[in-house]
Amino acid sequence: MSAATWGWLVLLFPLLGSLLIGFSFRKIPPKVAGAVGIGAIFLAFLCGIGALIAVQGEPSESRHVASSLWEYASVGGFTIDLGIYVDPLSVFMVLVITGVSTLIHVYSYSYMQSDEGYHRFFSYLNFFVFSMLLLVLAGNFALLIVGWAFVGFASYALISYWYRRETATKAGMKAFVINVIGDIGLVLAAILIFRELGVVDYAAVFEKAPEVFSTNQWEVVAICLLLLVGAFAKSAQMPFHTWLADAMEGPTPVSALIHAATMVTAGVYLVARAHPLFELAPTAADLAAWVGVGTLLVAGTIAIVVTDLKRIIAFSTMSQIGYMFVAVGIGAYSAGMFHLMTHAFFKALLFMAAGSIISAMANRQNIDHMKGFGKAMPFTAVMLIIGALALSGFPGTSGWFSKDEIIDFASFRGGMYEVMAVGMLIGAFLTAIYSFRIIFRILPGKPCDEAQYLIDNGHVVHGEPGNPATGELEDTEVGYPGEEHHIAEQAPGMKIGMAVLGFLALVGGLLQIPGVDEVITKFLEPSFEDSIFVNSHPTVAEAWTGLGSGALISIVGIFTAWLLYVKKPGIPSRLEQRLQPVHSLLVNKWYFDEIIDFLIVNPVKAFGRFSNEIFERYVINGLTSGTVGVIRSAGGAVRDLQSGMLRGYAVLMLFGVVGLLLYFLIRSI
Amino acid sequence: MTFDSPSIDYAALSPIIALTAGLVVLVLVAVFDSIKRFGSPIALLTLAVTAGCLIWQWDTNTDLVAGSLHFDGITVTLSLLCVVSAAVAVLLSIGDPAEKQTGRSDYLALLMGSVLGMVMLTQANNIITFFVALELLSIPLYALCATNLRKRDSLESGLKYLIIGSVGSATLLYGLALIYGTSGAMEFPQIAAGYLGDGTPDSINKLVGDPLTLVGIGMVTVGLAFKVSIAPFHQWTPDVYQGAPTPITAFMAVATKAAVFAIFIRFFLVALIGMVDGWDVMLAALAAFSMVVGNVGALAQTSLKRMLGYSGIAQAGYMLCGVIVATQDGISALVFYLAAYVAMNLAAFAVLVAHERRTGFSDDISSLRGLGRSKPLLAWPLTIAMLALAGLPPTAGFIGKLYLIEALVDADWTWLGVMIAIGTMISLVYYLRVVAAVWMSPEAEASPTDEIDTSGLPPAVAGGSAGDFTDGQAHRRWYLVLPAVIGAAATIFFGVVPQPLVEFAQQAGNALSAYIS
Amino acid sequence: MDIEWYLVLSALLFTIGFTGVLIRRNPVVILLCLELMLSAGALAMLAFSRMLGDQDGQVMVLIVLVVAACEVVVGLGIVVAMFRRRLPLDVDDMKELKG
Amino acid sequence: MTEVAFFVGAIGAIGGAIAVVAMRNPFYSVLALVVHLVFLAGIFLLLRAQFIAAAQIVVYAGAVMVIYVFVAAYVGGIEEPMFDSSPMLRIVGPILAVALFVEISIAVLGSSLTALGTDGSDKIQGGFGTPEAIGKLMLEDFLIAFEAASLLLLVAAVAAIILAGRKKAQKEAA
Amino acid sequence: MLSLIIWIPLVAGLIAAMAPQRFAAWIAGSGAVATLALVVVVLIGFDPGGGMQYVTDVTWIPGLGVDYNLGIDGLSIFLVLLTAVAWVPAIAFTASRGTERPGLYFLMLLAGETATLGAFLSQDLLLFVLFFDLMIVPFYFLFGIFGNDREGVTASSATLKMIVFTLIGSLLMLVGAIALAVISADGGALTFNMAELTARGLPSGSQNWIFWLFAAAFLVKMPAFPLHGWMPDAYRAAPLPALAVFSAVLSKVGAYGFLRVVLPMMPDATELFQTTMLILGLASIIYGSVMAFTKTDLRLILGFSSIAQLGFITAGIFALNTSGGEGALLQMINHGVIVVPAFLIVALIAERFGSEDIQGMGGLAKKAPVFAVVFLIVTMATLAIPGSPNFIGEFFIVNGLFQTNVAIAIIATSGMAFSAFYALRMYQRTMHNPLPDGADSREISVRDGLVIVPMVLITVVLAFCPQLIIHGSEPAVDTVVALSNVEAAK
Repeated sequence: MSAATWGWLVLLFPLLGSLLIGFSFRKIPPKVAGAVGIGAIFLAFLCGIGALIAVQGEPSESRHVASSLWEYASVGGFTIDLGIYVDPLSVFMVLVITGVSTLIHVYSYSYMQSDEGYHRFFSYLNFFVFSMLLLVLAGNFALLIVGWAFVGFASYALISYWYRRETATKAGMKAFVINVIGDIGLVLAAILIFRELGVVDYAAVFEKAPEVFSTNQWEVVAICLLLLVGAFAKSAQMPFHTWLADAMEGPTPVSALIHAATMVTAGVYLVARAHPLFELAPTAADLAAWVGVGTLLVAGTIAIVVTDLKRIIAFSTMSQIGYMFVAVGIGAYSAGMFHLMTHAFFKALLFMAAGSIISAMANRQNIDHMKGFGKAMPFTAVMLIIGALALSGFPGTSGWFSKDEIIDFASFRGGMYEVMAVGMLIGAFLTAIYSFRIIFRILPGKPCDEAQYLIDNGHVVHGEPGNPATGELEDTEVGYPGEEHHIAEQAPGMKIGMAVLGFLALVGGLLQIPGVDEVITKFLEPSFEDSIFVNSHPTVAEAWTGLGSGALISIVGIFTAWLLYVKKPGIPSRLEQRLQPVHSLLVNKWYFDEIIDFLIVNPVKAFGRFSNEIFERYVINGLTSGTVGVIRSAGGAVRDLQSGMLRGYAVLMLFGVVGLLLYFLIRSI
Repeated sequence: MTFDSPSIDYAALSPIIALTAGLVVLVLVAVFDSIKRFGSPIALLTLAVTAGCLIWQWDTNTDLVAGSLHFDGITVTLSLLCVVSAAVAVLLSIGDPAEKQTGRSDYLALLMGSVLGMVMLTQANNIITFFVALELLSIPLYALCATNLRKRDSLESGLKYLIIGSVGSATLLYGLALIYGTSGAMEFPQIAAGYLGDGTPDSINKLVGDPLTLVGIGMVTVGLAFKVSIAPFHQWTPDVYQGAPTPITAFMAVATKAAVFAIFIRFFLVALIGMVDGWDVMLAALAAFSMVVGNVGALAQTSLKRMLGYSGIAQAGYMLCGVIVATQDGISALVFYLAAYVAMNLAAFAVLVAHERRTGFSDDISSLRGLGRSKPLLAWPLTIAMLALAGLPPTAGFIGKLYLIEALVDADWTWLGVMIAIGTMISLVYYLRVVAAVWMSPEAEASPTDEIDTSGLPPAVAGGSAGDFTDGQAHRRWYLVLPAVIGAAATIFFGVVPQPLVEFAQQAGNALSAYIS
Repeated sequence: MDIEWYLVLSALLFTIGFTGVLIRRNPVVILLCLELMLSAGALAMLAFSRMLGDQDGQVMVLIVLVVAACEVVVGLGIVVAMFRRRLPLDVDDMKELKG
Repeated sequence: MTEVAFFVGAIGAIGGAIAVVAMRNPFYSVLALVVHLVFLAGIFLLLRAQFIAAAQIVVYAGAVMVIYVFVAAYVGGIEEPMFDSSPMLRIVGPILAVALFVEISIAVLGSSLTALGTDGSDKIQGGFGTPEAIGKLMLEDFLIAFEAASLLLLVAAVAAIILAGRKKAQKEAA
Repeated sequence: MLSLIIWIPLVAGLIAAMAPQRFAAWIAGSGAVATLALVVVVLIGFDPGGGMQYVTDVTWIPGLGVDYNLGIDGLSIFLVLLTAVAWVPAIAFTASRGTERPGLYFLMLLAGETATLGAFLSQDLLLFVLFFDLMIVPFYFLFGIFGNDREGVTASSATLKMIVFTLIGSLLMLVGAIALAVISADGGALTFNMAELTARGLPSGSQNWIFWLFAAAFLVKMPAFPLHGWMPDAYRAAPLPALAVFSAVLSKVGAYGFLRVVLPMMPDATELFQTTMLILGLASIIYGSVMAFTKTDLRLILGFSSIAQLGFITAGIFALNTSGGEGALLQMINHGVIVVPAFLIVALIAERFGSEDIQGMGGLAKKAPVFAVVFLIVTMATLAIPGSPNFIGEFFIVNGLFQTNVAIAIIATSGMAFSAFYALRMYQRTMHNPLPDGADSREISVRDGLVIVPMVLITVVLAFCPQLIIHGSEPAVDTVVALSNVEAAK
């Protein structure tokens, strides 16, 4: 089978799975639904491997295949095919997505066990995977937008999965609206591409672009900026990042899958995919990189102070995606993709472990209350540590290889990119601190009540059903795992999911050891062979120097964390008091929400109020009632004249006669 | 002394003869109490014969009796409309208090007299016949308005109509005198010739622009405008419509307009065609003013008859446009509109009569509430009539407006067309208020049921009880329902298949092909 | 004697009659004033008839006389009917119909 | 001579007319109208309308006025109250009436119709305004008008009977 | 054939009105279905590139130059189809609920269908105007007789406002139509034949004022900002099934009028006022959206969202290129298809909460997952999520605008973000959040499902293949915009 056929099959299975589960929710038992969900994704994964084999079987230069089912829409020469584009990059994405998804499905199978909406969950989840695959396989910009928006929709559905929690629905709305803003960016980009090039198919666009555009011509810059709007919105880069932390309202596997491993990396994929355009618009590419740097620093600083376990990891995600943006922005595409992959491993792992702890904490997420889980949940603790090590780039772990490759490339390009490299190093230091902040805060020490309960009873505390964000009590049908929720880390599904990911997070880096194998780079090369950076990259020696400094930073960071949170636990609170303004700036996430409210939301709301209370009432209705009033008062005047007085009538008549005659006399002159 | 008796084309004169004969018979019948009840059949027969004669003379186009009359398409079409409305009025009068009190035949004789005046007016071709026919039309109407002798309103309306009407007549007479004096002729074609002078441009301008001529035109306009209730000479209309016995109102509302518009056409487009530039703007202003006054005046009326009175003012404004454009199309449009107006107005009045009789003479719009549910045979014709008056498709009212606007636009009077549109919008409000009352309001609280208890009702009319004449079964009387249903059906039919009516109207338009394009 | 003078006289009579309609309240008197207006018209008609040497105008005036008589008869009939109904004979009191 | 006759007639007619309007007792108004009509008949004579003048005296002053007198007597000579229920009308009405007079006069005097400045005698033929001439016209050219006028009388008579006559109607009305 | 399509509904309505009440719904339903079947037959025999087809041309009022001229082309075929489709669920829904005076109700509803189909099929300008006027009459009765009184506004006064507003426009249009024919006849034989009028052309000076007479009618009908004053009251008064077709189809006649009449017959004025119209469209988009997210009444949310959608459509038409025009046409269909189920869903929601105000609603999804999903699809289509046919419509509209005026295109896209907000808000406030006491979270019944789901399925099918519509209508749209777009003509 050709790679394209495999590609279609990859799309088919998750969609089928989603529909099957969705339609039969009353008929099949939850376990079957879960199994169907897992199976569908796993089949997609297998087909992805099929595609991989098919692609690798081709000679290097013909490793991209486009395939179209039918003409989707075609107006005035603007033709959109229902087509896919299979090349190493998309196959790589397919594999990462389906692979990680399969594991998360397995994890969810156990984790969501006692939830009321089990079918719904798996149906959504499968639909999400389908959308994500559509996004990466789409053969043109228009279909990309479709996948892009479906992903947004799935994300919305899963964030507000516990739909009777108002915080969840609000978060869903926020995520969706910001995603739509991203969609609009893409729409305009696609339209602009069509206007300039007359096509929207990837292959044709990338072929034509260098012929039509000169470097940094404003059109191509505009296209890239619009693409970046979409990319930033989806990948939670500044200033479109505010939804991501709120998105943690969704179930933890959702956070793992969507808000760590897959969806948020779509922006990175997009830039990588559109690299021929970005290379024609270096300004835009640089902007992407700078925004990446900014985001990774801002998010890193926030992650140090927030206390909500899932939100720490969420900000960390933002930060790591910042790295990826830097990578694709400066031309280190395979490095970016490599980091994307390793990040998927260790971040999904972190979320899973966090989910495990949260379920043990009866859904409470504040790390201030967590203690001693090292003893209570040793397996989870190990996984958490592996994840944290990989995240902070501890030598040998996957994160070490991938992150430092990006930094190397930045220093290699020199100039202002050096500054980026320095920023990224600072970011790496922050990363090490906050990841081990988690470890040091919740694993060691005397177990807290919940942890102790787990140790004593072998199952988790059953707290009051409530909203973790507001503490509001809720009925038991929403978001509450239920009385029978005994899993913590014991369920096999969770263990399998975490174990495989833990393994991958540890050794995944070995795929791309500078000077040794560089599997990823070689595999992706056909996709990036037209890149101007294809033959310029750091030497092996430079790479290893970078890795060395990365290792140093990471270890120093971990040590600092140890100092702060274990050795001298008083320092953080003293710092907090000393640097009160800084702290509140960070705790409030640099006031981004407030600024956006002030700049956009409030004016729109005010406009809405104005329209409703002033404009509609006084202008629209006023115009109507004003006209009516004039007519009515004219009617009143007519009726007042109609006094019933005969002589009055005669006078008016005489008046009419005199008037008419006057007119005629004047005319006759 | 010898008389050269004028040659008389009796065939063309037959409608007038038939009517005269009927009138005389009715007067004679009135003397004998025993056969009075045959008044209505006699009147209907007379009208039928008249109509037959008119149709018989469909294609005639000739001067009659030494040029006193001119029989042509305008005569035929508009006379027919008058005759039809008279017939409906006869039907609606059956059992009316006015008819009963006055003795049927006398009442009907007056009606016939008025119809005779109208038929004569539609063919009047000189100033004298014009004036006498107009008076023959009006004087019986004055009396008829007052015939509900027990009703104060009726007498009041009769006297008001008479006084104001006579002022109008006097003004008209004065104007006619001036026209006669300046043109030096009595017959319309000769008047036109008189104004042409000896044909030199100088003589034309001298007379056409002469102040005396223009004052004469102005005063004639006043007299005619009064009769068709063009604002600002409209003020009698609502009062008289409301006070007069409803069948008479119905007759007056449509037939008078038809007849007077005939003379409007003949006088302005034959006699005064030479100075069309002099009077068209003035008439246009009057028409526009009428539309405004009629429509806004009707807005807050609670009496249906009064509302129809005001609406008649506005409608007259629309119709006047057909004269203003001074084209054959304009005449056709006017005749078409009048025909449609006859159908829709008579339907409305027929319903109104039935409703009044049933409820003890209340014509308040709110008393119509719930009619749609309880009396569909009344409700539907009324609804259709209102929609048609409002000019909504698929009724003849819509086509009529369309025709008028087409004629206006064709003659570069687009702004008047827009005025018609604007007037129509305003009129929607009050016409649809009636529809809303019929269909969209819960039944009126004191709504009379079929078995009406008249004793419990307060006297619905000022100054007297009409209880004797209240007829709880009025909505089942064929002579009331039939006109309503036929009127409504015609309104719809000619809205869907307007061509026959268009041809009917063009018969009138073509009649003046010698004078206007 | 110029025809103009007759016309001016008729105009004056016409306005006097009109004024009477405007200021008098007794319907009988108003009817009289209407007679004035009509006879003013008749005067104008006769003046023109004389000016043109055309007798048609005189025929018209004859008809006007008849018309005036008829109007009077009907008008007085209504007045009598009102009187019998004991309605006030004052046009200012006839205000049942208005609005 | 003509001028004197005209002015006498005019003054009489105007005086009669003013008296009709001004007399507060309708009975006097009727008499004033008779005076007016008589003077007017004189003016008609000046205009060579002998037949009309005669008809005016006979029909009007003779017959119609009798009806007036009867009615005025029947309904009683109610004197109108001095105050006007609508003073505005009392002021505006005459002002407009004067305006109307001025307008017509302007039209008459401003007219370019040259014949207006003559007494019209140059066009008068023998037999002008005589009963014969009028009668001939009535029965030839204006036969229809003549018939219509007679029907009008008939109708008016019927109307008068309806309105004022009927015993039955009176009974019902009472 | 087309005559049959037009008149069958009316005949069925009349029979339904005469027949015993218990048969009324069945007769009405079969009338609507028969119409739909005929339309499908026409569709099967339709040739997209073939111009005007199934032409019926009979002299109607020769005296006035008016013909009974029907025809169908790419511009109208799908709107006709939409009409025929939309009426079926409206009738079915009413029938399932029952109504007082069913005979009258169905007569009016079907008379409305006749008029609407007539407007779409008329190829004679005056016939079009006539049907355009006629459309509003049955709905006046439907809304007025069967509507609901709201606080301060009775159904009859609300509908009065509606009909006066809409007729203001259409009466002016009547004058405009006549003026158009008369002026273009230029003394020759008067005709209202659209093709003939297009061919004759009109002097630019006349075009400029006649344009506005037509625009007034169409903009009020849509309704477009700022002529929407009648909409809130009328929407609140209307019975929902009737409102569904009203909003779905009648509002499209206005937009269709621009394509059918204004663009081809007044190309110069169209070009002259292009920017003005674009700005009006833009104002509708923004104002409608903003109002939609401040309102709490479900009907008004949908009503104002329709204003926004119609704003998009207007803007698309006045982009004056194929992309914009085709997008607009597509969007007309899409919006029509989705609004019908939307309003019916509102009816279901109202039955469950006893109110139509989203304050105090919530959590309906709890026991009604299928209902929630159906509504979710409707919501997503309403907010034009990429992948929905609505998105394709908006996409091509924006694309068309982009070629015409970049700034307007960019601002117009903000409407997409707004729509995401108000549509989701509507969905969340009803389906999500806690369930208030006393509300009845009931699953959608099979009967209602059979009424609503087919319409939703049409959207889903179109989502997979919008090309179905584009293919059929593009040649026609292309012709129309080419007439008014000088650049394209070159």
